[in-house]
Amino acid sequence: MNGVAMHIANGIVNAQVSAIFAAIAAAALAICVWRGRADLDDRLAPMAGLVAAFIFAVQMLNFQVLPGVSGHLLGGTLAVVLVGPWVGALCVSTVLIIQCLLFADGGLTALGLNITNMAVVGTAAGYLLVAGLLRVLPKTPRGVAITAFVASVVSVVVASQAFVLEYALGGTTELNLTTIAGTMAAAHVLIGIGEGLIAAVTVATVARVRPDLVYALRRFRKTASPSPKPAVPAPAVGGAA
Amino acid sequence: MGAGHAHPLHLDHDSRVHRLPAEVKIVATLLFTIVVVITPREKFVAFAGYLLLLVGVLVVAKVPPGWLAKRATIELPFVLLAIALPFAGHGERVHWLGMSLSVDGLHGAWNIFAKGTLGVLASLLLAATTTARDLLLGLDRLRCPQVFTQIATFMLRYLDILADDARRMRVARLSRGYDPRFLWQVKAFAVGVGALFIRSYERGERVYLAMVARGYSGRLPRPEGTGATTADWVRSATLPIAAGVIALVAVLA
Amino acid sequence: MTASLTIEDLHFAYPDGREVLHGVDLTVGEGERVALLGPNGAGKTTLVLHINGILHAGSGSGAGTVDVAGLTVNPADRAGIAEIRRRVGIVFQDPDDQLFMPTVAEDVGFGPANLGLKGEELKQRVDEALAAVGMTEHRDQVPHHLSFGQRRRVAVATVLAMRPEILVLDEPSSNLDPASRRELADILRALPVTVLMVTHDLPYALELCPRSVILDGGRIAADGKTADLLGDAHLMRGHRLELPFGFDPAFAAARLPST
Amino acid sequence: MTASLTIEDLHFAYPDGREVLHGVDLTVGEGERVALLGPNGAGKTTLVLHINGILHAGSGSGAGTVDVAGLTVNPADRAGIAEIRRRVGIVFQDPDDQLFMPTVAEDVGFGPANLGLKGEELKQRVDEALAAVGMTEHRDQVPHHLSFGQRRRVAVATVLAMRPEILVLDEPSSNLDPASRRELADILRALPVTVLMVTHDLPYALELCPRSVILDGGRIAADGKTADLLGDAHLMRGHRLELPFGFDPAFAAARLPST
Ligand SMILES: Nc1ncnc2c1ncn2[C@@H]1O[C@H](COP(=O)(O)OP(=O)(O)OP(=O)(O)O)[C@@H](O)[C@H]1O
Ligand SMILES: Nc1ncnc2c1ncn2[C@@H]1O[C@H](COP(=O)(O)OP(=O)(O)OP(=O)(O)O)[C@@H](O)[C@H]1O
Ligand SMILES: [Mg+2]
Ligand SMILES: [Mg+2]
Repeated sequence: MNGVAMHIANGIVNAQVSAIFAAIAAAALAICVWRGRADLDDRLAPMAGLVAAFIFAVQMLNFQVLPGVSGHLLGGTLAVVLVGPWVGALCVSTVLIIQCLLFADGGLTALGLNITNMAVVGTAAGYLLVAGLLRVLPKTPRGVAITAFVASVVSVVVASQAFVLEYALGGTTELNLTTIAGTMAAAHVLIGIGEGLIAAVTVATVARVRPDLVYALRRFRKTASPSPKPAVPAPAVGGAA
Repeated sequence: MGAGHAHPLHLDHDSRVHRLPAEVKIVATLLFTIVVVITPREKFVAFAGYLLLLVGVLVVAKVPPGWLAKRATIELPFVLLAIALPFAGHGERVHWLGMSLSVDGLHGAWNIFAKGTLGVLASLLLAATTTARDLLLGLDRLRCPQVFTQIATFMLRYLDILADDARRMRVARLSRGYDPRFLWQVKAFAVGVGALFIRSYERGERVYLAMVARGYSGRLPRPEGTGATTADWVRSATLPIAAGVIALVAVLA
Repeated sequence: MTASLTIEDLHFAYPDGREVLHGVDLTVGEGERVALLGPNGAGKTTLVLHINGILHAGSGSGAGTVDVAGLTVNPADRAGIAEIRRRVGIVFQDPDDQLFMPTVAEDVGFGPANLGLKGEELKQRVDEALAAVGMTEHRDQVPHHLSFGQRRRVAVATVLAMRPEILVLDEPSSNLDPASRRELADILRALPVTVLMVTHDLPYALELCPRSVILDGGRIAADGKTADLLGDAHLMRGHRLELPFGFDPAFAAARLPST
Repeated sequence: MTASLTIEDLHFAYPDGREVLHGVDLTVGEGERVALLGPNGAGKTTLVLHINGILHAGSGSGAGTVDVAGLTVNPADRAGIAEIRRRVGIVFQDPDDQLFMPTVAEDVGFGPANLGLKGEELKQRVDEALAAVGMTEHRDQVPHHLSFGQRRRVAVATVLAMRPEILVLDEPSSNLDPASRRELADILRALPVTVLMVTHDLPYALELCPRSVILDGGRIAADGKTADLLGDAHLMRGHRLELPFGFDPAFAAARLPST
C-alpha cells in the first residue's frame, strides 16, 4: 500500500471526524495564539516567517522512501527549537493553510486533520523531547543538533500515528489498521531521519553563528549571563508585533 | 516569483473570477468542498454535476483546461492509494478480470478519487485566480487572527529571499570554478543549507527592521477599496448554492 | 540652536561578542547637516542603526542614551519608538535591505501609508518622491529587477516620501552615477531638515555638510568644520581618509557656496 | 596586441521582456585597463555578467558572441565555460552576491580549492589575498557580519586569490574608505592582467585606466582615452557623467603617471 503523503486530501476521512478534528485544531491554535503573542517580538516575528518559509520549502521535497512509498518532511521540531512551541505550532499551521489555499496541497475539509497531526501533535511531541533532552545534553551546537535529530525522528513518527488514529475513527474504507500503523511508522522513521539531518545541520549552524536566535537555548542563556534587555511586555505586543 | 505577488499556480490575466475579492472566493471554495465531502459516495450523478459546475467556473475564469489538468497531478499519490484500496479492503468481494476486489474498497476508491479530485480542482481554481497578497488580504478581512497573516506575509517574503539567496550563492559558486558534478556536492549542500538559513534570516531581519523603521506595525497597508460588496457575495454564492441543490436533489431522488 | 540628536556615551557589542562602539558622544543641532566619516569597520553603520532603535542594548549588549528631538530611544516604549521612527528617516547602506514590496510605487508608498496617508494625497507623495530621484518611469517595476544604482535611488525615495524631520543617510551616493549624485545633493540642500550623512566621498561631504565628525575604532576622533578637517593632512591620514585623485582643495574652496 | 576580450553585436533582454543591450561591440586587448562608464541602468552589470556566461541568450533572450582569450562563451559547453571561469574573475557589484561560505578564509579559499590547490599552497594564496586587502585579522569571521566596506574588500580578495587572467570589477571602489580605494588602485596597477572596471568614480577611472568606454542605453556611446573623454564636457553631460565637486582636470593631469 501507499504511504500517504502527510497532507490528507478531501474524502479520506469522513465529514464528522474531520469536523471534530477541525474543532480540536481550532482550540489548540487558539491557545497557541494566546501564548505565542508574548513571544512574538521584533526578533521572533521575522524568524517565525523564515521558519515557515523554510518548512514550506522542505515540504516540497517529496522523499521516495521505499518503492511506491513517499512522504515529505514536516519541520515541526525545527520550528520548536528556533521559535518555541507556541509560535512553532503557528508557523506549521500557517504553512498548511497557505499550501491548502494557494497550492491545492491537502484538502480544505481535511485542514483540521492536517493541522492536528503536523502542527499540534508533531510539534508537541518535538517540544517535549527537546525540553527533556536539553536537560541532559550539553547546550552546545553539537548538543542542540543531536537533540534536534532525535526529536525530529520521534515527532514525525508520532505525527504519522495520529493519522492512523484519525483513520481508525473515520476512515471511509475499512482497512487493516495494524498494517497501516506499521507501514506508516516504517516509512516515517526513514522520513524522520532525513528530516532530522536537515534540522540538525540548520540548528547547529544557527547555534554556532547566532546563538541568541535559538529559542530552546534562551532559558539556559538567561541564567548564565543576565541579559540587560527587559522581558518583553506581554500584553502590549498583542496588536503590534 | 515577484516578491510575494504571484505564485507558481497563479494565472496572471484578467477575468470576472480574478476580479472577485479573495474573501468571497475562499468562502465559496470552502462551502463547495464541504458539500462535496458530505455527499454520500454512491450518488454518482451528483459528482458529475459538481464537475460541471467547476467547468463553468473554469470557463468564466478563462483557465486553460490543459493547464489545470497538469497541475492536478499533485493529487497522484492519492489516486495510487485509491487504486490500492480495492485489493486491501475487507468484506464482500467481487471478481473481475481474474482479480479479487473488495466492494467496500471499490467504493472507497471511488470516494477518494471523486472527492479528492473535485477538492483539488476547486482549490486550483482558487489559486489560479488569486494572488498571494490578495489571499492574505482576504484572510485578514475574514477576521483570521493577525498572527497567521503576519507569519504568512513574512513566509511569502522569505520564500523569495530563500530562492533569491540560493540563486546568488549558486552564481557565486559557479563563477569561482565550482563544478556541481564533483562528489563533495553533498558536503557543499550540507554547508549550504545552514549558511542559506542564516543568511536569509539576517537579510530578512534587516528587511523587517527597515519595514519597522518606516512605521510597519504588523499590517501591510490595505490597498484602497472596501472589500467585497453584496453583489460579490451573491455572485460567488452561486457555486456552493448550486452544489447544495445538486446534493439535495441527488439525496432525495 | 536646539539639539535634534544627542548621543551620550554609547557603547555596543554585537551578539557574537565583537565590541564596536566604545563610548560615542555626539550632538547634532536642528537643521544642521553633518557628515560622518571614518574608515571601513569603524562602526558608522552600527551607530546609525541606534538612532531609531533598530539596534539597542538588548540586541547585543551595550549602554548609553540616544535622544531624538527630545525623545529618548527606548525599545521597551513602543509608542515612543513609533514616534521616533516617524521623525527619523534612515536610508540604509544596502538598498536590498530597504526594498521589499512587489512594485517600486508600493514600496515608496509603504511609509506614508503607515503614517495614515490615503488616496490622492498618498499618490501625490509617491509621485513627488519618485520624480525627485528620477525613477517615475520605473514605478511599476519589481524593485529587485532594477540596477543597483536604481535601487539606491528608490531607497532614497522611500525615505523622502515620509518627510522625516531628521534624515540619516548611510553612503547615499555610492553606486549613483555622477549626475544623480549631484541631484541628490541638490535635493538634500533644499530640504529644511537635519541631515546626518555617512560617506566615504570626501568632496561630497565638503560640498554638502558644513560640519564633519570622524568616527574611528568606535570613538569620535574629530569633530569640526569639514574644510578644516579635510585640510588637516595628518589627521586625515591617521584615519585612513585621503583626498581623492585630482581633488584640489583650493579649487574646491573657491567653488564652495558660502553657507 | 592580441585581444583578451571580444564582444560582438551583443543583444540581451531579461525574461520579463525588458531589453537592456542593443548590440554592444567591444574589444579589450591583453593587459589593457579599461573603464566602463555610464549612467545607472545603462546595462553595465548586464554586460559584465555575460563575460563568463552567467547571463547568456538562454537566460532571457539575446544574440551575439563573447570571446574570452580565444574561447567563445557557450553555456552548453561545460568544459569551455569552466575554463573561461578559471580565466575570468568577476567582482560583483553587490558583495553579498559574492560571499557565501561560513568564514572569510573559507570563502577566499573556495575558488583556489576548485582550481585544485591544496594544503600549504592553498593557505598561502588565501593569506596573500587577505593581506592584499587588509582583512587578515578578520579571517575567521562570518562574512555577513562584516561592515559593508569590509565585505567589499573580501569580495575583491576572493577573486584575487584565483589569479585570473582577466579581472572584471563592477564598482569595486564603492563603499571603500579612501585609503582602501587607493590601495586597491595600487594592487590593480601592479597586476599584469587585463582589467575591465565598471565605475561611477570618474577620477578613479582617470587614475587607473588609460582607456574608457561609455555605455548608455545598451549601446557603446564613446570609446577613447580617458583623459579625452573626461575633457569633453558636452559628451559627458549627454550621458549623465559629470566631474565631481572640487575635481580639477588640470591639477589631475599634472599628477597622472605617464602610462
Ligand atoms: N552583525 C554583526 N555581527 C557581528 N559583528 C558585526 C556585525 N555587523 C558589523 N560587525 C562588525 O562591527 C564593526 C563595525 O561595523 P559597521 O558596519 O558599523 O562599520 P562601518 O563603519 O559602517 O563600515 P563601512 O564603512 O565599511 O560601512 C566591524 O568590525 C564589523 O566587522
Ligand atoms: N533581473 C532583472 N530583470 C529585469 N530587468 C532587469 C534586471 N536586472 C536589471 N534590469 C534592468 O536592466 C537595466 C540595466 O541594468 P544594469 O544592472 O545592467 O544597469 P547598470 O548599468 O549596471 O546600472 P548601475 O550603474 O545602477 O549599476 C535596468 O533598466 C534594469 O532595470
Ligand atoms: Mg557601514
Ligand atoms: Mg550595475
